[in-house]
Amino acid sequence: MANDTIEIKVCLGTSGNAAGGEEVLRMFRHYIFEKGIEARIGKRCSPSKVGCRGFCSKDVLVDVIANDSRTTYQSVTPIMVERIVEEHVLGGAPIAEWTVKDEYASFNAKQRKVVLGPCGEIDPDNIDDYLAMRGYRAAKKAMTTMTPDGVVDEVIRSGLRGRGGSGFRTGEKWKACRSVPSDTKYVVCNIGEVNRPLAEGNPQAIIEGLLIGGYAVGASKGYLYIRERYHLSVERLRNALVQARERGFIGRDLFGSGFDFDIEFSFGTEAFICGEETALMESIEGRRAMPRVRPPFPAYRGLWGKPTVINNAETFSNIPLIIGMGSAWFAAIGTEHSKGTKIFTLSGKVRNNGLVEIPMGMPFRDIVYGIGGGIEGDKALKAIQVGGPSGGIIPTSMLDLGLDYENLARVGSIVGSGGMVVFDEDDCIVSVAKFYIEFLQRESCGKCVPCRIGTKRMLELLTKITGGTGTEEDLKTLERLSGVMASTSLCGLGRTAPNPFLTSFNHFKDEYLAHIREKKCPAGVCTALITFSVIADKCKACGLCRRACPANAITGAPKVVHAIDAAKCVKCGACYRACKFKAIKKQ
Amino acid sequence: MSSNDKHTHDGSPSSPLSRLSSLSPVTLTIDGRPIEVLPGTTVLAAAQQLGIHIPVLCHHPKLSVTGACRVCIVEINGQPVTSCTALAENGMEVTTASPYIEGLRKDILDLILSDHPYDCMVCERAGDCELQELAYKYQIRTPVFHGERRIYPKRDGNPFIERDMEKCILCGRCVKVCDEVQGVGAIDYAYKGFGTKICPPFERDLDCEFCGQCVSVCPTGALVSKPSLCKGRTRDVRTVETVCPYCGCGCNITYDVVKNEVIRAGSRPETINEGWLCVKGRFGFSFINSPDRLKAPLIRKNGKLTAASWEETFAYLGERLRSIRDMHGPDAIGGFASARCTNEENYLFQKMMRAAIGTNNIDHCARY
Amino acid sequence: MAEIENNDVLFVIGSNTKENHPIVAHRMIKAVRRGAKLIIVDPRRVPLVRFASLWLQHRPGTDVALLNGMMHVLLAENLVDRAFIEERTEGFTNEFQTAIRGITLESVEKITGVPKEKIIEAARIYGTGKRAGIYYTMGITQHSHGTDNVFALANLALMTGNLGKESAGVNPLRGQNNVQGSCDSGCLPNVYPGYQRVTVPAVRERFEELWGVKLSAREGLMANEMLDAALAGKLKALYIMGENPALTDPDTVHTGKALKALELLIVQDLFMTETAELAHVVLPATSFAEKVGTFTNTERRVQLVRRVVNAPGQAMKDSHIIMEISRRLGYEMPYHHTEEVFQELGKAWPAMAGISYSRIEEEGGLQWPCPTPDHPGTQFLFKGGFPRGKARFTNVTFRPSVEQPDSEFPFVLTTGRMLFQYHTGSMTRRVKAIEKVAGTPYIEISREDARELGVENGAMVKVTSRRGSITLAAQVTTKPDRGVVFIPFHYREAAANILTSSTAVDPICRIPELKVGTVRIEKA
Amino acid sequence: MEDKVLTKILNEHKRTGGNLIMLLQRIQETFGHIAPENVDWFAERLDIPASRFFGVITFYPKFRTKPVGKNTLTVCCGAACHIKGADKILDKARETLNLTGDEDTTPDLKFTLEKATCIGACNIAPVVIMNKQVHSGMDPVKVTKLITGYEREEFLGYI
Repeated sequence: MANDTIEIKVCLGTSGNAAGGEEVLRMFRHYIFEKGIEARIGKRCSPSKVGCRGFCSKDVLVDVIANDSRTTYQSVTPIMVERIVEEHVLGGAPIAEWTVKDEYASFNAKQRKVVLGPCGEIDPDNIDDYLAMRGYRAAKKAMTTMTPDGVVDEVIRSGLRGRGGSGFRTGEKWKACRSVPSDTKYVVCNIGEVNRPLAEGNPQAIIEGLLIGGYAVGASKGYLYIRERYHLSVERLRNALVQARERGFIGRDLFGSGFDFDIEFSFGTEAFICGEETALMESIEGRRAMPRVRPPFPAYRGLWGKPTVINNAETFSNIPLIIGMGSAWFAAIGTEHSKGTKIFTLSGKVRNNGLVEIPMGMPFRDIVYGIGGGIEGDKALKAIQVGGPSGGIIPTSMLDLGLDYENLARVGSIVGSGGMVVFDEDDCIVSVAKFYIEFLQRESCGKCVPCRIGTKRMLELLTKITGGTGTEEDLKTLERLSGVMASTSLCGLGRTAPNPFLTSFNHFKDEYLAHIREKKCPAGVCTALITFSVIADKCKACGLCRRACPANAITGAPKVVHAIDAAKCVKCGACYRACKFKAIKKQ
Repeated sequence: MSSNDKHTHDGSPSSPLSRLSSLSPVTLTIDGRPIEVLPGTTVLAAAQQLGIHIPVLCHHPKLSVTGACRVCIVEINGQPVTSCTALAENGMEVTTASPYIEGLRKDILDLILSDHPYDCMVCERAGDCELQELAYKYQIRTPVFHGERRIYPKRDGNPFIERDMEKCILCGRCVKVCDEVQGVGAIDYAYKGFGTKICPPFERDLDCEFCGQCVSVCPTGALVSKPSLCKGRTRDVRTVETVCPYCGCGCNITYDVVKNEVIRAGSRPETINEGWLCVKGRFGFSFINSPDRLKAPLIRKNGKLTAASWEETFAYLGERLRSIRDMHGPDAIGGFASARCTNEENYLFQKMMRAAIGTNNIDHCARY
Repeated sequence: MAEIENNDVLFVIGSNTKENHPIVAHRMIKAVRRGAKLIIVDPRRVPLVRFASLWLQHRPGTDVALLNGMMHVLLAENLVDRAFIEERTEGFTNEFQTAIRGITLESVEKITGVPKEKIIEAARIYGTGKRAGIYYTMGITQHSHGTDNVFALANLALMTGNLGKESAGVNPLRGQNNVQGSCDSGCLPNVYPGYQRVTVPAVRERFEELWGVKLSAREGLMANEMLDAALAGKLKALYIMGENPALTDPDTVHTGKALKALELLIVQDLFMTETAELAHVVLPATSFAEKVGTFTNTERRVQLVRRVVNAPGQAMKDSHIIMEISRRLGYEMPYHHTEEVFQELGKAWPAMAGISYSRIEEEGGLQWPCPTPDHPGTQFLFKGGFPRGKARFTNVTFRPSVEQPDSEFPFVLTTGRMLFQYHTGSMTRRVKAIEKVAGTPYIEISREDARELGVENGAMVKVTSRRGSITLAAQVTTKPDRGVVFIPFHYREAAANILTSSTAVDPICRIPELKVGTVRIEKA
Repeated sequence: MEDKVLTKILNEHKRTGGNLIMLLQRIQETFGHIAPENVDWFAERLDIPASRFFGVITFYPKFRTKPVGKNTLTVCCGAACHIKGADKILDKARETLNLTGDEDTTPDLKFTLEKATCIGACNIAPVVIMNKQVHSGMDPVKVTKLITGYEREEFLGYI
């Protein structure tokens, strides 16, 4: 970047936004303008917004690039802006105490930011930023130098697999769709919740990917399917579409190739099942998102009965890279059967929650302890849940497993669209499984029997177990139920719905049995199975717990050791949290 | 607006896959028996051609495919697949009733029954219920799975159709028949997940054409005809086939008769009306047993219609008609035949007018 | 009926098929789902409109103008089937063509109220259809120019070669279960069974031989003529079997007077109908469920009616009653069972000769003509040719309906049926469930008119014509256009036919103009 | 008056060739909720059975048939938020808003509380959305402050 400009990049993804990034950016503009900074230092200053940089727990992140050196500030608030402008921009001296710490480096070190790369660098609302980094070159290359079949072959050679649920080979899907003769075809980009950072950070890449996809399969209409509730994503995509249209990247006779392409929004409304592609099509057609029977597959008979390719935004974002840099470049990343990178939202009990992109095959240990910076509060890692609600639970013993499609399938999980939640010793695995089943039960569309009734029965049984009335027979019933659901459900949701139970039961059988045989919740989560009591020799009779108790279950007086009346206790844990002397025992 | 919004899927189960493949027949093996079928044939249909029975609940031969109940599951090349949705392909190896498959089927039925009232003893459809039949066949006495059941108040005020949604297994046949065949769409799926329910908009009372097609396709006791309630069990019923007395469509009707009373109307699927009826045909039969029926001849005496014997009536009529004919000529007498009487009666009527009375003054209300 | 499914164009005019022939409508819907184009011509937004590609909402009684307008487009855009016209029709003369070409679409638009673009589109759809079928009912026939309407439809079909092949043609849908059969059986004043004219000596001789008696050579009177004759004192006795003219015939006041003028009125029915109440002798008959016989449906399919239950009380089979009366008149008709009568019909009319009860049992219904026991029946008529050799174009010009709205009677009234009730309701109104949902008479009024009249949905209104007035509930809907109202004729308590005219009739077939009258509406 | 607004929506719907979901979104945007009378109005004019509208409305939790509050507070209950205490935030919000039983809207129509399955902001869990603004790293105390701030129509932050 030119040396005569000072760039200030404010992280303004959903996370930066939530942390007050808009205000931070406004303050930068305000000070730079008010104090006539540009004139005083003789350089241009360009404060701009950029997409998510991933390190969301320390938002708002602000990069100041001056004299070829980049300084990243963390947790910036509007009141800090004036000093940054004064001391750093004007004075040339970065404020060390506010800059990111080592953890930021280690957070980034193991990542391979291929798709996310531009997200923290370019202004998502400015197509010129995208063009400056070779944007739309891939589309041009495809349309002017490659045949549609050539594009399909290139994608097949790259080994790219769908970044959504089942990990189907993208190129093969395209090939099938391409092979069906039809006057009308569609390409659909599903922008799910985990794709939001892409839509917010680099919307043009999604559009370019969709464009290339349309060219490859012979579709002249593309849909951006997005929940209307993702306001920021919608806004940025809308803006991106307008700009792309203005520059002639969408419309008629693109790049002089004779290929016409138009993109439209289709606004869905929240429903987890819309991640299933046939349900998604129902939603685009304006109906209840109940999955259709397959076959026919969408590639043969999709939207309005026409051949349709559906991929998610991450998949499409990979396309310009594959076409632009070549399939060989892409295939060099990852493992033998799982190529490229995968984006995850790392959340839960790790220190660094955030958005991460890793090369396929990276061991979980590197993700949790390297990128994630270990477990919060130095507690012990218990398990990692990957692949969204219907994914599986991976125990500590499998920390060295490489994350790719095959390995996850082997342990009963899926890559899914990219959720990764880390649990520590304080989390009860039965409750976690119950949580996911409850979620899936709520999101089941209700069409087929195994999923509609099966998830309900599973939830009831798990509730029984966490409530302390479960039996070993119930575990057998759960297993039997899981078998029926996995093999007979209509769509992926129902087929994978038993995963949270099956994988957790596989790896944490003892914990289940403790709930059943000993009526104990080892993690101290299941309220029906825990008791609170005062450890007499630790109690300082301060009265904090007594005042915190909503049920008046605690007796005691100043200087009199307190006691909890088990009959009155509602097990809310208020006393446990209130006690400063660790004198309340939970077991 | 896409036309799809107005009326849903075209209802044809054929897929472009089948249209793409050449029209040469497909050969597959079902339970070890080879069979050749046309491309686009489902595995279920192929099995039926071989006379192999696969249980179904949501499938209906005249409606589009749903694939919701999953009981028609079979093993295709080792994988469990619903046979109503799978299209026959060359070289397929299908097993319809391995212990594995039968086990899955039983568990699915078990799940359905875990959310179904156990009141078969008072259910109108007992003995004529597809779910009961399968529960019996698979010997499900006490379900393995059990838990909360959906409980709904019954409060539909319409006079034709009783809707007991607790017995509904959400097969969707009623929704499809209402939309695809009848073109009404009075009911649809509402809510989702375990709470999914088929109901009229905003759970109002059913307000539709009341053709009762939904009742005729319902596999359980969820939809039954109100006028027929408690009028008699299937076992006591005698069925008679005849033709509907209403409009000119000439629908075939099968009446269920108990003693001397028609209690229910239905129709066979292979008739010109394909088994479908309208509200008049399906529910409009009770006039036959109406207490208002004329039961004796009446002659006006002193300005009042008074009951008379047939002998007296015929004698009177013979005398009166003869005297009018003799006095004013045959053309002073006229006759209206009826578009609601049989061909034979009309033939006799005109023959009487022409041959016995001697006039061509005969007409009927074809013009109204 | 099954062939409806294979139409690629369905031209439905003057037929509320979905309500009056629900089962036919199923097939139409199926055809639409398979991609057929459905054109509906109706002054009301009938339920089938939901499935239509095009709906022409014309003013009641302007069918001829509309159809001629369509033909004008067909000629102008050369969408006519020259080969068919050449080979199988006559009368496609210069004169005929000039008349059609002389019409302007602007004038058609003015008469019918249908934008000309829609007329052009309808003509194009119909003209380019490969298997275009026309379906109509009383909406076409019950006019003072009903015959003209039918001629115009025939012209339309002939011009495009849509006659005498599968899934095409001009198809009237019969309103009552056995209208077809009662016509076939000879219940018409001018023909014997099988449409054989009473005035043709050779025909008459054949029937005299068959029946063993001398027959009258004079054509008889049509139903409405009989009523006029009764009023004039010329007709003294009337024997009515299973009909209720007191409610169905136009201008019921007039009908009532005529029936009361009779010396002898014999009514044979299931119930004490409005007509039976006026009778001198009432004969309790049996319903279709209590006897054996045949019905012939709208597609000429002869089907078996079977005995389901026993008749109540002393109710007697209609055939017995007729045979008994005939005997008392000195003419014996000794039949032992019903099929003997049917066999005699076959002897009288060769088209039925090949049908027997046992064949119907085995094969299901059979469509006549079916002349021999091995004949499969005939799915559609005029395949090889038309009975008169070549089909004839008949030049028809638009004639307005007799009554036109004016300041005194500003609304056009059109009458008809609705789904739940049947005819005069003597059957359906005795079904409790049906009464519950459709037990009250109503008049359909457009929103705009209702607003102007200050009438709310459900409010009572008084409807008055030149003949009389009735009071009934207003149903404010989007069905009829402004200025048009609709009343179903099923209800005795607000009999639509009190309002209708008995003098406005078609000059040829004497059908009354029940589809267009004028009324005024006031709040009741 | 309302007829005019509805007609405008209808015309726009016909012009843009949108689907039922988009139409319902538009109705909800305009009126805050989807009233049965409005469904009947559109069903009649579009010749789409009202049952289909109802089916769609009840499938997607976003659609409401009863009036909603001026402010909508959405608590994300996805997995990441869940393990970081979304339940407690939800309970606290219900308590602060005085909502009992199945109610989700305050009687004064100021607030509507809803649950979201997962809004995809797992990396900043737990989150809530007030109207369109996402708030990250929530806890029961912050949610009370957020609600009170909006109640007084002068939310300044979690001071």
